[in-house]
Amino acid sequence: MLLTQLAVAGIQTGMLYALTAAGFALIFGATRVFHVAHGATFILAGYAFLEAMQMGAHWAIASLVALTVAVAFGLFMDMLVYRPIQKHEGSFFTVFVASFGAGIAMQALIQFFFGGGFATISLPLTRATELLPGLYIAPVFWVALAVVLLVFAAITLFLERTHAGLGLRALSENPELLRAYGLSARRLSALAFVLGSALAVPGAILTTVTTGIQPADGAHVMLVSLAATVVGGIGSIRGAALAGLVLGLVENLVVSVVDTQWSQAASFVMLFGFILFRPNGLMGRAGAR
Amino acid sequence: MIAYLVNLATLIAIFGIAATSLNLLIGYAGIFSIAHAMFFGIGAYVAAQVALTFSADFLVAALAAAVAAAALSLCLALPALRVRGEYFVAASLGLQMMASTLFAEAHGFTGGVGGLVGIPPARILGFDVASPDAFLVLALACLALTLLAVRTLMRGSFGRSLMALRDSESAAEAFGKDVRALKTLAVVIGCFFVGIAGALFAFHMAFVNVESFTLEQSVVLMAMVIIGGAGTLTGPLVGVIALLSLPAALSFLPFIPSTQIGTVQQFIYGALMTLLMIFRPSGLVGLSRG
Amino acid sequence: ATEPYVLGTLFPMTGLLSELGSIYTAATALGLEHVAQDKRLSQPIVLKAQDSQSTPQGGAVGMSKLANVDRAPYVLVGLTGVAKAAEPIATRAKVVMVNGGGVGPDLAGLSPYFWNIIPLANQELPTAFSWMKRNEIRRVALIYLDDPLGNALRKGLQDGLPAIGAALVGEFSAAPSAQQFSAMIAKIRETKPDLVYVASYGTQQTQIFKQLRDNGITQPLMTYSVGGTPSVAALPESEGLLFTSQVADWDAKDPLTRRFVEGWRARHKDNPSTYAQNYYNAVLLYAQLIERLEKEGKPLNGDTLREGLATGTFDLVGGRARFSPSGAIDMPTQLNRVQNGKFEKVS
Amino acid sequence: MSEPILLSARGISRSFGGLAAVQDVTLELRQGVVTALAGPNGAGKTTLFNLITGHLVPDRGAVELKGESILRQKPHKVALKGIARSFQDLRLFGSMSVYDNVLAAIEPTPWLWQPGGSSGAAARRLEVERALAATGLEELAGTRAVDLSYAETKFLSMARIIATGAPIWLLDEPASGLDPASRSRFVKLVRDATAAGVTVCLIEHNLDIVTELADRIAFLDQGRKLAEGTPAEILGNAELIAIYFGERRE
Amino acid sequence: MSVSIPSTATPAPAMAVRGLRASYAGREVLAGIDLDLADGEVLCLIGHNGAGKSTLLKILFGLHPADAGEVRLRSRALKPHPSLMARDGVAYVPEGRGVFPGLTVKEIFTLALWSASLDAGEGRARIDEVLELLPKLRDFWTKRAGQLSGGQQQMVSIGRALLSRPSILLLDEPSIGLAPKLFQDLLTPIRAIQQRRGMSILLVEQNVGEAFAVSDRVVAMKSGVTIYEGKPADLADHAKLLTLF
Ligand SMILES: Nc1ncnc2c1ncn2[C@@H]1O[C@H](COP(=O)(O)OP(=O)(O)OP(=O)(O)O)[C@@H](O)[C@H]1O
Ligand SMILES: Nc1ncnc2c1ncn2[C@@H]1O[C@H](COP(=O)(O)OP(=O)(O)OP(=O)(O)O)[C@@H](O)[C@H]1O
Ligand SMILES: [Mg+2]
Ligand SMILES: [Mg+2]
Repeated sequence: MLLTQLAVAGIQTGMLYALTAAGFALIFGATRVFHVAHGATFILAGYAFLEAMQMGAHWAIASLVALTVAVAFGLFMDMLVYRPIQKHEGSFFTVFVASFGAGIAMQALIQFFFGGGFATISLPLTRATELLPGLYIAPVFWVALAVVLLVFAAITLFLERTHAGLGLRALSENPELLRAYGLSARRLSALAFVLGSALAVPGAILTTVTTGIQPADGAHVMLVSLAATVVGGIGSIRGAALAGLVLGLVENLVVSVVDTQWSQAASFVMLFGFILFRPNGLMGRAGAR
Repeated sequence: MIAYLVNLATLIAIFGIAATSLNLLIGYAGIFSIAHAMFFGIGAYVAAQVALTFSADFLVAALAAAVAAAALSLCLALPALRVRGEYFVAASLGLQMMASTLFAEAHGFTGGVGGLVGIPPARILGFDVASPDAFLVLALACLALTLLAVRTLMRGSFGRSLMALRDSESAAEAFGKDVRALKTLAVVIGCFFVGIAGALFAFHMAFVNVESFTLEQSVVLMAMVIIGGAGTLTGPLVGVIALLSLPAALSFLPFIPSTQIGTVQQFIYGALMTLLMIFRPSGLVGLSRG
Repeated sequence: ATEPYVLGTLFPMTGLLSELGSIYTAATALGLEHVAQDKRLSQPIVLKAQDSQSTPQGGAVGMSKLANVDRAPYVLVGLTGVAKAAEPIATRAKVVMVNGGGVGPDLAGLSPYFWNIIPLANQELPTAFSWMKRNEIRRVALIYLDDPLGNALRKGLQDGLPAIGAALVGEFSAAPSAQQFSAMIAKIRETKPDLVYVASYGTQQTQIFKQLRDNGITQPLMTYSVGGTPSVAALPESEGLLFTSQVADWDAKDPLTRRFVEGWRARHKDNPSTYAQNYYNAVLLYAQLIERLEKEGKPLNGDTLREGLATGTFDLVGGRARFSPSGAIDMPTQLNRVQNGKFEKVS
Repeated sequence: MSEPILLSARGISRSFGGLAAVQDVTLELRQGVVTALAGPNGAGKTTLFNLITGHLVPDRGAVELKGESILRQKPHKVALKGIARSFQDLRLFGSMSVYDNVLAAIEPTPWLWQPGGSSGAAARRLEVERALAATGLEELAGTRAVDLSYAETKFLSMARIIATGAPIWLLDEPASGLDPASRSRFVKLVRDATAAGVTVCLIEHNLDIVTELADRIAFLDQGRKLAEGTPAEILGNAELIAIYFGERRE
Repeated sequence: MSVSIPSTATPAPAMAVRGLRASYAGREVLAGIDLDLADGEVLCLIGHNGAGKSTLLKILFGLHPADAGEVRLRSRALKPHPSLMARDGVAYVPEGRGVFPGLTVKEIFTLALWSASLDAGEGRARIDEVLELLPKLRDFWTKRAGQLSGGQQQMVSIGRALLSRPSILLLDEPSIGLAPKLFQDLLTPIRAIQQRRGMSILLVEQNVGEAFAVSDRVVAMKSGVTIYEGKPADLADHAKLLTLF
């Protein structure tokens, strides 16, 4: 039963990782921007949700507020930070540092207004009940499952049906050429940031109600997203999501064999191994070379 | 005040060495490592252990630190030979995270989260160099040595070969450059010097623990290189001075309420990082392109 | 002297433990205000604050500035790791450090300039054991942060539990950055404990409490003095949480306590925590030391302060206190419980 | 043909997935002879170069340099044995100056120090200057490669090869997109080199250049070598002409 | 589809350029270009390397800003912008590899359909039309463009530009890397639809032999200005041609 319990925990963590990682992967895949401030998007969304709830808003309204804030931040970064840098042929790392700086600033800002402690709200949703002897599952698990499946179906449908997915892939390869085709690289990149940032929202909300959120969480979210993006295969949103799920599972399941303090490191051992032995990732196409 | 400035200058020298050595990887060889704090840490722990158990002579400890860091850097060379670009960034990230956990868990060697305390004052050939001024001179000497070595290497054929393979690996190969050997050598040399920086750090702080060698430290080192100007000799040093003296300067600002001082500092620090990159994308020293 | 006296603080204003930093700062500010009102010193005390960023490195850098630029002879410090990193610098500059937050047992006797105004963790455990014995706790599971503090508590439990006929049935260590504990909790459930002892701090421990309760642990939860952080009380899941701490009687009638408690309530609309008490006391302590030095006509520096600490007795909130030669304050401890979002003493 | 065979690829094949890019091709390069590789797009010409230089490993076949096998050797080893090549997409060292592009190309070992000391270094500098003079790039020695105009990049690519002093040159479409004036300059460069005994293999679509320079033409189509001979023989072959220029064959 | 009316030269040119100037980082590359592209003509633009031909084409499609001067599309002055130009029936084939290496040929065509805002049914018809012109494309329809040979990529690039049935086609050195036959294979159908549909083509080429055979008019550029205009036949003499470079 321990294994089952661990697997359930792993799936729940993994689902949230999956969505957030998919958002990062989408942005990175399309724009080649290492958007490490994605972690800031995540905490912003979480705090926005919390604040709205505390002001007495309905959870649906609060979610909408979180969505708006996240998308606005993503667009802000795209238009006011990344675009000017890319105009000057800024290198990969220039963007990385800028994004990192923005993440720090955002974290400080949140801390300034909401304090550095962790914030959460207690809902009956997160109280686990004993489903089978020794197997505890909280209702939020089913909520998360439903949300994740729904969001994935929606995003996949959107990317496949509207050619936007194709446009985003083309964008990732050569934005200049995209313009020669008469398409707007700016608009596509904005789209990537809108979708990617929106994908961080469900994870942020669910994390806020289950484990709680704190300003320093951004770093962890960013790490997991980045790892999942690479393990999944750069350019593959589905791969990133799958890898996010796997990372969540590994993190929880290894606890059955090693001491608990190693559980985070396990994910990164896996990341390192993947890069050495399967550099294209779970679903990657383009070679590492 | 003088003592404070001496301390700051010593830290600048130490991080100057670390950033210069990272620049060898990022700026010249195109090896985008964000695991540099790991080797900084290895240097610091090895030097601390040598000082605690064997000899407080800086030369012995620093040599051991540098050699250990260089030897273990083969962990980094392995992915560098196999993958490039973002994949390598992720690989080094994985390595860094594993190292952080190991540093925190290997109580016997690293003292765990509690760290190693009571590192004896540094000596060189029997002379005491522990006074802040003497130690600053030592750190500056190491920095000068590192700068000189990197300058000589990068202006010479080794540097040209590295830059050639950074710009086009297949073309470099087509002109007889052994890519494997070059990359491995670049990694080993870079980590050798950061090992020395680690040793200086251990003696300077008289205390080391894992928190100084985390991913964040790696990213800050990288930020120093990029903000100063990757691929330039003085850039990393300028970046170090900027990033280390900024918080110091901010703490002198009179108008920040003391209860929020940290948060406000963090905000200004982060925002300046971003603004610098927007307005000086090639770094403070770097050539402006386009 | 015509220059104001300098009080340095090296608190975690950012980073993992910034919540504690703001409590420490608020208490220090209250203390300074009351000292200023008393007008018993020839010069005012000015505050020089440095952020330790909750990290040892930040601690070392901040201490260097306090010692060398601000010339603070007396510095308040917080966390165990930070204190240990800052100590060599302070000792070299002969700066007296007073710790009111860190409870790692190795903070005792760290240096002649290092003084604890908080009972260290090992001083709290006996109170916990006697409660366990009374309530027939046999099986204890431990979640500990893998740092000096967590390890010290682990050792304390390992050594002390057998004496009361109980055993440590599971030890689970958490990395400082860990936030997800459902897997660990699943394993804890397997050990069928009578009580879960949590030896972490900061935001992490609050998360642990919430997740323990969310994941079906109904057994009593216990921790050390850090349980007295306001965010713990604010969390519905902490209801019933037990924690040991120094004796803190907010209803005591002595004027020092009244002034402190009322001053705090007026500002923060809430009861103070023991941390607040400690740092408030640390400021009173400084004022009393200065007063004594002024009277004796001695200069104010690290060595005269140290001497004063070692020999004097002091009137502090909670009673008259003196320090042991190893630099630890002797204070009785008590067991508390979180009830309806408030801290209550367990009778 | 009496000149000795310097480089030979015998019966080499390579496929990508299901596609046989090069099938059982034999190519012999003789000392001082200019061999042109002709054939439609996708015939496998570039792939053949990659197989010779070690950038790709053949599935089957042998590659020999002066009778010694260089099969499965790493590209840098092959290069050090005296085979210099250009790339269809140039692959310059973009962020380096024109001068350093050439210098980096001829510094023999990748290690920390160079053999020959300062006299070796001086000799190499002379070599670089000669190559830049030959390609008309002296004035641009300090310019970064990414800032060059189109024709200049093409000539820099040639300068790197000239400076190596390699006896064998493999040139992949070195003159495509050049204007007539630059083209004649290019033709002269190759003529001078062959006069000095350099062996050249040239992929080129422009017939004027091929007829002007080539002693022999090897004709590839769909991975196979269909014919080899003097320009007169090949251009007189109606079937090949149809494939290459002619009316559609499908 | 309906048979288009054979074009007769109309007074308003399909595209006109007046006094166009442009620079890179302060260095002037175009120094006042005047050029008319008549309706239904193939205009071959020649010039030495670096003369500014590619820059001119980029400006016409809105990929590079002009410093001064005017661009008119059917006597309507406008500021070129890629999506605007695409909507107005201009298509541009850039110099070099105008394909996305990671996308399959099919996907590249889908992308082109998207930029031309064509619906699925119409799109299929257009694709069939292009495949008819360039039947070789079928052979590697589902391959990634990056794995194609240079010539194959060029074919894809031109095919995708034709998809929108442009009335003006800007072609930058399509012959680079193409075998003569392929270049012929490309030029013949282009010429055919050009004549059938009255499309105007601005063709930049170094391979004058093949290019002149399909051109109606030749303009030569030197160092950012036009220096010659005439019929291809007038330049049959090689020596005369060389004077232009
Ligand atoms: N890395 C690769 N993976 C898959 N297929 C490849 C690869 N490289 C080449 N090909 C295929 O092999 C065939 C030969 O390609 P190659 O580049 O050798 O042609 P080429 O003769 O040089 O043509 P061009 O004159 O157009 O440059 C082509 O069909 C191409 O698609
Ligand atoms: N992005 C750029 N940045 C700076 N200078 C440029 C840029 N693009 C082109 N140039 C310069 O502008 C001039 C004109 O270039 P352009 O590409 O228009 O010439 P072209 O006539 O097309 O030449 P080619 O026949 O070589 O294609 C050249 O000197 C070139 O070096
Ligand atoms: Mg080719
Ligand atoms: Mg051009």
